[in-house]
Amino acid sequence: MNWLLPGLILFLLVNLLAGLWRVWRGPSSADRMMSALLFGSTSVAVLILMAEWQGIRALRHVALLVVMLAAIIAITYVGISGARDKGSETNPDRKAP
Amino acid sequence: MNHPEIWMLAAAGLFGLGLYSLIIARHLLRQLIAIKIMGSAVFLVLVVTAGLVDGSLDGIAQALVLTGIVIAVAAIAFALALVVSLAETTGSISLNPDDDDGR
Amino acid sequence: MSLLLDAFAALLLLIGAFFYLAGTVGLIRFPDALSRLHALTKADNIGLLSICAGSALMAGELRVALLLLLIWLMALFAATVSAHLIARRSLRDAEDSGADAGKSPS
Amino acid sequence: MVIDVFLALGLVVLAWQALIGGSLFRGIVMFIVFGMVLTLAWAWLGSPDLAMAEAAIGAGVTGALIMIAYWRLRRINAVEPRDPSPARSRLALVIAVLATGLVGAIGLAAVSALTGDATAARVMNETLPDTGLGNPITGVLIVFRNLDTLLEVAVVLAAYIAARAALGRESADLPLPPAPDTPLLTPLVVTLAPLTMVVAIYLLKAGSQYPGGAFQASALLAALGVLLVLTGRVGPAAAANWLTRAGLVIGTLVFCLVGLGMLVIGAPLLAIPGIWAVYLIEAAMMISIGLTLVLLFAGAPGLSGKRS
Repeated sequence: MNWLLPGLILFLLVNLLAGLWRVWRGPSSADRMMSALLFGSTSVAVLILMAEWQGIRALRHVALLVVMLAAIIAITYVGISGARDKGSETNPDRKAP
Repeated sequence: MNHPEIWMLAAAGLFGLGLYSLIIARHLLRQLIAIKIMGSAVFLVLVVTAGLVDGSLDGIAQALVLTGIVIAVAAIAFALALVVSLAETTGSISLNPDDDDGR
Repeated sequence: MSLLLDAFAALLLLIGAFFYLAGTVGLIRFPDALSRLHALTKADNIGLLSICAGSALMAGELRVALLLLLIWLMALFAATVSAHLIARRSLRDAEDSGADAGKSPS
Repeated sequence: MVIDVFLALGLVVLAWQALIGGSLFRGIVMFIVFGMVLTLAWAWLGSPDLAMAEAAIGAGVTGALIMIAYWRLRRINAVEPRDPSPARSRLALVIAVLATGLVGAIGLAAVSALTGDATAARVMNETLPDTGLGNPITGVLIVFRNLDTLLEVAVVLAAYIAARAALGRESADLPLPPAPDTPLLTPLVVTLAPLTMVVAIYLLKAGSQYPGGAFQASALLAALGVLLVLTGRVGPAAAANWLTRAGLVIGTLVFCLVGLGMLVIGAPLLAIPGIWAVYLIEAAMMISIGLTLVLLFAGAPGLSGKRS
């Protein structure tokens, strides 16, 4: 059983970087924003498994922190990328419809 | 910590990448990201070095790096205010705009 | 009994990992942003539930289990709102740029 | 071993992606991802304190700050700089390779040279029980090297004052992106805000014995403030009211008062009289640092209840 936890951690990390390919590649900005979701779910699982493997309970608190931050980062992305290409062409003072 | 060499090499790589980008990048935001990454490399060296002596991580080094992380965000926030103010006044996001028009 | 419990926990962890794999495959292979979003959020959250359950069984403590439950609920909630916002943004971008829907200018 | 290599390599690849080539927006996204992987790296290296700070500040607040600056620069329509000439790149490459070699040599020399006992850490671990604290990091920050920590709170305050000075009077209110209009935001804020505060206070309280403390708690509060500003629950105000001003200085003030108060009763400067003083100072620091970071994000001197 000793290989199970590190094996799963490694597997999830590989998964994470594979998913990052999509963030890197795009093509739409929505794909880039998905990095927040990808990390929100995968790194939490990694942290939970690390807490189990290393016997550090506080890593579960880190996981809770990361979950709460994922929503904040996603909202930042959406707020900023939504207005990012409007500035030059249309009225910069455009309010959200 | 089992393999400090790996982290030292990664820190060296991060520092080199950051310095390279700091020199060649013109966009001030990119330069700020470069500085932040160089800082992270230094933090890595500090924490890993402090972890060498008795195997487990050293509270003094961790406290130092914790302070460093907060100072770094304050410095970045101030630098970003400077960048926005510079862009509002001069209309440029680079420290040497002459180079951009010259070529 | 303990062996059985451990085996069950390990099984849950493996199932969780499988769902993560499914989510990533969907993220890479699906043709458009909305279906990729769909694959990522749904599969990953089931995977996280399974991993939380397996980890709670391994720890065998009530407070750890409750903390993991809280983490999962927060993840579910955060993923719901984030996915909703990203999907709306994606649709609005597609409307704005007309025929070039989904193409990033960068 | 494999996980060490994977995380370290991932960091380098992400830094490369964040810094070189591609659009700036992608670079910023990659930088935020870099911060998240660094969080995992600290966790793997066995430091939950650093992982918490990195997640909240390194990835969360710094990422949001850079994003909002990017958005503001786009609105200003400033001239985007072009790529540099190859000649300069070659010189930069040589310098960067030299720097990489230097840092690598220092690191590897440290790995091969340093063995044995850490005197400072041993002395600290021996005296830590006297302070009533269980977490060595809080011990260093508040008891053993508290002059550093006091100066740090002052530096964060100075960053706010300097940013205000740099932005000047006329641009007192920097623009913010419109809040996303969706009915789901209200339940998110209503759930996340109280929970974040509870977790922040828990981290503050737990910080005396377990990983956590004022910095992690303030980082979490700052992230919550960023969320409130972005969703339009809290808006920038043209001037700071007395409550905001008090919040900005309370960390420095309480720390100084406790430190100087020790002189009055004949103890050394900045001696910490007991565990209650640690909690008092940490709570004040949490409020000050969190509030300052939110104000720096909003780019305004103060905050008002609702964005117009």
